[in-house]
Amino acid sequence: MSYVPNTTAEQQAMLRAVGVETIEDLLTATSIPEQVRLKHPLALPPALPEPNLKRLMLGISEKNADLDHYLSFLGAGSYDHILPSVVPHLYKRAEFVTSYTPYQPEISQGMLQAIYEFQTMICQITNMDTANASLYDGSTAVVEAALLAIGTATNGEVLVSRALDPQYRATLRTYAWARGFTLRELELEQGVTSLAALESALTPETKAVIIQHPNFFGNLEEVRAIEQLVHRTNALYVIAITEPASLGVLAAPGDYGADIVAGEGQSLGSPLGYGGPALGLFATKQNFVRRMPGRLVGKTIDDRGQEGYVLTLQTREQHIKRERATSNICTNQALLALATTVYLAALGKQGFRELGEQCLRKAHYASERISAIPGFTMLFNRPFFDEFAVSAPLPAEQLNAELRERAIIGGYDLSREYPEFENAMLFAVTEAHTREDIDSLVAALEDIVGSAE
Amino acid sequence: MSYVPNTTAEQQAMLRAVGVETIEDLLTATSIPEQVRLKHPLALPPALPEPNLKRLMLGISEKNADLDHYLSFLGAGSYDHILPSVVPHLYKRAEFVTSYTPYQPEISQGMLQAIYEFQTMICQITNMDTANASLYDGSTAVVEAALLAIGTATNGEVLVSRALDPQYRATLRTYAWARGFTLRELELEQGVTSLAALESALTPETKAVIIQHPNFFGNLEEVRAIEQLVHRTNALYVIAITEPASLGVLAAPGDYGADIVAGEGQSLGSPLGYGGPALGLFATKQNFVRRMPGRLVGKTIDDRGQEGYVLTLQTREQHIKRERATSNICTNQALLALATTVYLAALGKQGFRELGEQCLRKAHYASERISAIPGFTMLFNRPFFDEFAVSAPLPAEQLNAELRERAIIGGYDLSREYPEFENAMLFAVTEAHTREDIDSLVAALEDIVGSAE
Amino acid sequence: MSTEQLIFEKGAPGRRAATLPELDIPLRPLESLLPADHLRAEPAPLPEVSEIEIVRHFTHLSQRNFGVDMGFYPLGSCTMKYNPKLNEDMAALPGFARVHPLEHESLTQGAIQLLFELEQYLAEISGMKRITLQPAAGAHGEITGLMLIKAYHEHRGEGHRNIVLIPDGAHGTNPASAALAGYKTVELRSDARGGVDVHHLEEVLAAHEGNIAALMMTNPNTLGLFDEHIVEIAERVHRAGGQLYYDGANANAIMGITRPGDMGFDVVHFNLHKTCSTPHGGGGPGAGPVGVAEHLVSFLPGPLPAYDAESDTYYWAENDPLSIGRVRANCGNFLVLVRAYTYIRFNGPDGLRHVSESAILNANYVMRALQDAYDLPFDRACMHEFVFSANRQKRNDVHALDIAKRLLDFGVHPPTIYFPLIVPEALMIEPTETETRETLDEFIGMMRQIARESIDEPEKVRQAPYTTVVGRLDQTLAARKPDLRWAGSAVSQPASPIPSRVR
Amino acid sequence: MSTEQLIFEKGAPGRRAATLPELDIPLRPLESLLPADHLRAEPAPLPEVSEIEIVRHFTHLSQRNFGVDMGFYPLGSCTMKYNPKLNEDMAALPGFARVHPLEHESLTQGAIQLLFELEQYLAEISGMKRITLQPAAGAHGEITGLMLIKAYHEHRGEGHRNIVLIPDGAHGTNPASAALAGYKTVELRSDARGGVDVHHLEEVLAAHEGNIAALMMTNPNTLGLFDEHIVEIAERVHRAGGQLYYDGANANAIMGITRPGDMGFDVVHFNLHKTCSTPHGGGGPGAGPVGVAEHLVSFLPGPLPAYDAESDTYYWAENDPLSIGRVRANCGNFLVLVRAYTYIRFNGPDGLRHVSESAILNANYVMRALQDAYDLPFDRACMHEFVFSANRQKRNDVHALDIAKRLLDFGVHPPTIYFPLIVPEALMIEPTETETRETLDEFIGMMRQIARESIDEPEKVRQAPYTTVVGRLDQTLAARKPDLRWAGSAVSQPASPIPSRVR
Ligand SMILES: Cc1ncc(COP(=O)(O)O)c(C=O)c1O
Ligand SMILES: Cc1ncc(COP(=O)(O)O)c(C=O)c1O
Repeated sequence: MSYVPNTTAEQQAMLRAVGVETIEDLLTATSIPEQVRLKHPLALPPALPEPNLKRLMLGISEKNADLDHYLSFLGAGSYDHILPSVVPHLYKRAEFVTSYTPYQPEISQGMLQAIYEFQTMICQITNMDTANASLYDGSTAVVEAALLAIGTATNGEVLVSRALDPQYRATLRTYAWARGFTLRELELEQGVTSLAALESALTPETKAVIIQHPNFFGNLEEVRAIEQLVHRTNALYVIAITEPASLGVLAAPGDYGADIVAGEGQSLGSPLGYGGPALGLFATKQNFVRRMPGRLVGKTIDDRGQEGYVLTLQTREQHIKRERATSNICTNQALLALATTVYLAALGKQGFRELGEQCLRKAHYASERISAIPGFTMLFNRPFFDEFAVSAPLPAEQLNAELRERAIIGGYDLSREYPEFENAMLFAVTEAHTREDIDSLVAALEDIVGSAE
Repeated sequence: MSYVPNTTAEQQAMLRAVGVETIEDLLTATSIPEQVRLKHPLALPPALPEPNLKRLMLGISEKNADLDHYLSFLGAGSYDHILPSVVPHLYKRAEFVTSYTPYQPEISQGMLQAIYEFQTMICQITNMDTANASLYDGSTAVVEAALLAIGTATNGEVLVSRALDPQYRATLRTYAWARGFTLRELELEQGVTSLAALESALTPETKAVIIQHPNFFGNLEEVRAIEQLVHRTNALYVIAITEPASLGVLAAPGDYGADIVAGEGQSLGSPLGYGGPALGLFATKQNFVRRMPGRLVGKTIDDRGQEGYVLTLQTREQHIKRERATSNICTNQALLALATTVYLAALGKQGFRELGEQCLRKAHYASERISAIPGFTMLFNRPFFDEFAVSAPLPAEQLNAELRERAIIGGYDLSREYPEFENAMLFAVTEAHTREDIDSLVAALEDIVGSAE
Repeated sequence: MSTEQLIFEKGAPGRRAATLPELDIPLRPLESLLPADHLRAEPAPLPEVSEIEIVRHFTHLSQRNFGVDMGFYPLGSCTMKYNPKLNEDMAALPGFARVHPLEHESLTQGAIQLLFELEQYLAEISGMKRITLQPAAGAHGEITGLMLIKAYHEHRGEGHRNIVLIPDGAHGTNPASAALAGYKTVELRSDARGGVDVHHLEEVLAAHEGNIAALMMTNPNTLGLFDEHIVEIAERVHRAGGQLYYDGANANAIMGITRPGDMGFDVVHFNLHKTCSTPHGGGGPGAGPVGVAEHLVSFLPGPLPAYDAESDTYYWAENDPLSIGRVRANCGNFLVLVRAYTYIRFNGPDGLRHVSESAILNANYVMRALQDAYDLPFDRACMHEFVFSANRQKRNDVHALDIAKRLLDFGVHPPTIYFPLIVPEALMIEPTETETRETLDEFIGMMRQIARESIDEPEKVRQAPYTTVVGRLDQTLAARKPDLRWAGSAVSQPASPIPSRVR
Repeated sequence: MSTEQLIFEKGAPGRRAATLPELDIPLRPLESLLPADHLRAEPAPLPEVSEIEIVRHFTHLSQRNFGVDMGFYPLGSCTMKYNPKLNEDMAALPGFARVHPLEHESLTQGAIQLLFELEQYLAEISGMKRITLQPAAGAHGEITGLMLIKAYHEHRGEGHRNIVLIPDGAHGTNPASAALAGYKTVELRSDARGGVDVHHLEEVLAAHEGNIAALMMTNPNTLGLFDEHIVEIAERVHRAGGQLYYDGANANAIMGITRPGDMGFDVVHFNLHKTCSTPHGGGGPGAGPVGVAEHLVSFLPGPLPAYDAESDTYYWAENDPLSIGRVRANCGNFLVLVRAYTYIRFNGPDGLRHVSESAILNANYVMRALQDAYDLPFDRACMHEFVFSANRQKRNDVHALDIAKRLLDFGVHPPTIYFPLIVPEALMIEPTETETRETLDEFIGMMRQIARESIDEPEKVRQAPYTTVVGRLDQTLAARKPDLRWAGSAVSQPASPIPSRVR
């Protein structure tokens, strides 16, 4: 019941080689002060051998509703997409999984090249110039964007749309307080950032404007009009993306003048995993490369004249620059970046476009079907991608409870974070939903509302 | 929706390179007679993309009762043991899985060495001198043993205990008829092969005596007494093993004079898989090496003086000897042999012993608990390993139906193949069962019998 | 990386990896449970290694092995195509992998349904009436098929038919299976076009009149050529009272294009591990289902899966009284069959046809691109594979074996060599449909380079390979002094006095 | 194998691997769904490759990567121990991997239970009161912890405290995190025994009286040494009004032996990807939970998992009004936490202690065996790792870097080099507990050989490695002309006029 290979006899011999008799002697030799030595065993459950533990874990896992057995229309920042079998088979190869950050490039070319490919793909889908090797998640990627914009300024202001994911805003607030910058929220109009609010909020102190697109309600923002306003000032235009599948069909941030793209990559090849590990995406225009947070892989030449890959521009990073680093990040989400690389290769140029189109079409089909149910209307009248808000005839909580009885996980209850939207639900529909799936949601809603009358 | 990579455009170019315009032209060039060309598409269900197919397959699979969710006491030739996680992680590595028979040893040293290790381990657990690289399954391994014994004889007789797995006997009958040798069954006495029956059946024509140990009823045969009788003649003593976990604690066939061990290796590291793929084990004394069926891996030296492994003694095999080969086998069960190698390494010397002991102990605990239920008695009064036959107060079919309602898969209904044993069930209990498992079986049986009164 | 110790040479006394649950029942001495003479005296001298040692050992071994996932594998007759990962995932589902074969039918509706449907699909692909899914591999299918033929003849009172005809190009399992079924084999010559020599067939049929049990054929044959006279051949064999057996190892060439049933075959075996892309696993497991025409259905081994429409349930039908019985325990290599089912459903009818057509195209493409560099003994459009001869290279004392070994240095798996036996210095090349044009072009380049080297630097080819972890291995030594198991110090002596390892 | 093309350089127009289901709803023009200016003009120029090409590409890349499963990885500070396969299987269970973070509590009882229990386990191991599981890695834990300290001071009206003390041996993330939290850092000198120089500490405390926010410490520190004065240090910092932050990256040395909570620390972060053996995945994901003493609990980011005994249900408790809020979306790197939970349950209390003790033993064993060959700047019994200096080798112009590169030829991963910064030519060696004695002995042999080579054939060491797929790479070139993405022909020009690739 241990992953320690050496037997007691071997450890005894090793202790003798070290010059002590017992482990206790060795611990004494390390000078841990007696008064802080733990005097009793840790109060933890006793060890479980592998088979017993597997049973236990299977039991715990089956207390959760998994999407193989529940039909779900939850999105709101995490999205269920079709995961081709080939993806986990490749990224889970032990050579990748059990390696550390590629500090020794000669024996890490595999991971390094994969990340170089990842950086390229993120540039390709966002049309930005450079992307880093990943950050923790979407929310912290947005924080890093704000920090990049703030730079060394001792004060500064960041404007953020209220249609940015509430969890991201909460995270931003925490960091803004700690790092010391002002965060102001931009009001909404008909489910998107109010241009008027933006215009009046912009000041010379504004370092960044953060807009989620598609936004938390699934609506498309007026990204080009916003760009015009933002770039009248020196503020950086930060586009936050929580559903990068949208880039299959939507104009890319690079096309409409974004300075930074910060987002969540879970959608592209990683499991939902109850929200983590996630994958922070970060891409910028060329001129911000040396202010980038996080790792960067670059191509170079070896002493035999061959091409190869290395971690580069490390002088931005904490292990060199310490308190003057561009960010404190060290461990990132490399394996998920690899998963995304394999996933995007598997979908490819055509498949990624189709992904976007199918999400778009299916969500629109669902929105039409749902809003045709008596009592249901679209909350906004806005272009959207694969998520849309609906005004329901009953509280979302009640509807969702009834749906659960039918093994359906309904939409996100918007009133949780936006009290102004009572009885409002946010439905996400992706290529993973079949028509039958959508129709059975519709039927269930009809049924629930019908019997509630 | 295809694993064919080349696009239509590429195929067009390739057709031109070949000198034809269309695939049709190429097919015509191959001279397939027009009259046998298929004139309509195959009547098969239309193609399903991966995600749809996954849903379909998950649905089909969940119509089966899997042992993660059902408590099972079925054995009768296939056994559920604890499978350490490490085992599939290693044997499923693509370098093994996607390789062919190691005909090119220079790039197949991994598989070849693993099989050499497998052969060694099979010798270690059976105490035989040589083992081959695997056969199809236990039943055909027993057939091969009979065929080895028969050799080139135009007639010959093989004696087989009636306590050999009924499916194995059925298989033997088929082959005996086809190859042309006589198969006679030995009657039982108190659940083991009758020594008297054996003694009187042995003749100078007897080429082999096949005894399963532990036998189909789980009982231990009088293997040493039988050996005495068999080796008074020239017959080969063949021990059939369906539950090799028994070798952890039982005397090995090599210890009691077996000439051939033929058995089923599923128990050692392979999933139940509804019965297949299985793993035929075959081990003999040294003097039968050149008459062995199947592949053999040997150690040798390369032209640089390094040790290496090759397929050897291939002159026994069909691709060289054709109609004079020792067997017709070509593809075998290599990947399962690898799984067994990893499994036996993972258990190791101590673990394999413990495996045997735990099966033995838990089965005895279960037998005592069950035979203490009013109406239940042990069918035989014999030493057994991890399986035992019980005489029940109700027909096994009825009991099993009631158990199924409780998500328990009961014992094997012996009356199916042994009409003389009415209301008799064969229970298998292994290290994978906890005391709680066994106790809940007992409680269920008590409950069923109680409420039937 | 250049050698890897045996697992037995690793570890230390007392080390272990997997742990069992602690015994949760009262502990009693073993001797109270079993008589002493049944107990093992010494534990088997298995390795004593920790989990990390096992992981590294088998990871290292995997690094010393080449599979389709690593590169081109044009091993003729073996159909080493890409093995979809999807299939692996489906076979690993607990509802397939964790099911006991003797579970009640009511608990295995999914498994029986899958087998029932798979049987139908294979019947349709082959044009046969029914299929048994029991056989574990091609050769197992062959013996099964021959037994069906035997049972048929016996049933008709023609049990004396004892001759099986086999073309000289046939795979070794064909004659071996025939012998195992108690038949005599007679070899048929090939004609100049690579097919069965029909004149020779007539002579043989006449010479063994009344005793012909069957003709076993592969079509396309092992030259990769479709036998143009198949209809005529079938007709003649049938007229002589014989049955036609189809070795379906080459079925990757014919799906949706032509069917053995339509060609006149009575029995067909599949190699699902070839045609349906289930991985070969370093030598197995495979699956070799056997299909038969109507008149042979009663003889099939059983049970066969069945469906009752009324109750909408699947079940195992009882054997026909004429059934030959079983050819193995349980229903077959089920998890391989799951993969094959997945593969067929994924491709659908058009997809399967596309597979075969593409396999044919790829083979012809490579053949035509190289035919000026290597001898092509039968210059015809091939099906999914073709056979070169290294006769030309042999003049420089470069043999098929040398070419194969040299290919190793280019990072591909060599073709099958010295088979079929009728082509001297045979190089049997099967690119399969899952290879890209670029890969084929690269291979063509390698083969051209080796052809050039065979002229310019034949010694270089003869000494190959250079880049592999071991060089050419001494096969003669291996066979002369068989060393088939490790017998190092940790092994206790076997009970028998015969030395366990001759060295 | 010596180069692998980029995935973008493979494939051909129109090729693809994964296929989506066919659209099963009425097809309408995109333009009818979205305004044209929202639509993408050109599809992203992603690769166009088939499944087999993807498989071979990433399989080849994996073959160009070294992981723990392949060999010894004594990378100091990183705790590259064996990653149990069990943990991977548990994290892949659909009931963990296929669960949406916003599912209703009634549908995620298992997940909340697991997190609730994991929190308790980590609290027990560290001796802290409560734990947040949100942080995604160690550095994320650091900033979280520092924010907690900041909130605490502010809450007490001492928001002016702006100094964080950091020993000179500290990991770079410590000062970086402090800066990010808006603090000024002051470096503490180490003393001759490798611990914090208590006199210097006193000076600094005095100099910044009233402004000390915290001291961040790693203990055992980055020299692998336990700070003997920890109790005194804690006492002094507390007296100065500062909080004690424990960087738990080295917690692999202390489980069951000593606890930061007992040493006087107020905040602790874990690196579960080190201590709890979740794999590093080539650089992540990790998990960096943060534990706090009672007085800091209210400030924790939330929500925190909770349990209601009456209804036997788990739920997410609402945040305390004093909470700093969130430090990321959702509950943390859940699937990493599942692995850590599995690891802790597998080991139990005795097992965890055995882990730490064995890690300490292995480190001392290697240190003592090599201390005659390499300089040992602090000659004390170490904890789970230790630091040599290659000062002696440097005299022959052989640097720590050269030694690292030479080790590559022996098939092991080199130690961490040039860290901690206070040891010149540092070689930081952390064997971990999961290595066998044989592996340690082999490593000792390699290090001795390199020490000899450094004298006898220094050039050989300087030119290493010889056996890797690439040689030493030009870092200067990489940084001077950053080439951070492929911009080959298939890439459409970025909209911005700035060239996307400087070459
Ligand atoms: C033409 C032919 N027939 C029969 C077989 C035998 O098939 P298996 O190896 O599955 O027994 C093979 C396989 O190599 C073959 O190529
Ligand atoms: C001592 C120390 N502190 C902090 C960290 C940062 O942890 P992470 O990489 O998880 O952010 C590390 C990891 O390298 C470390 O070794």
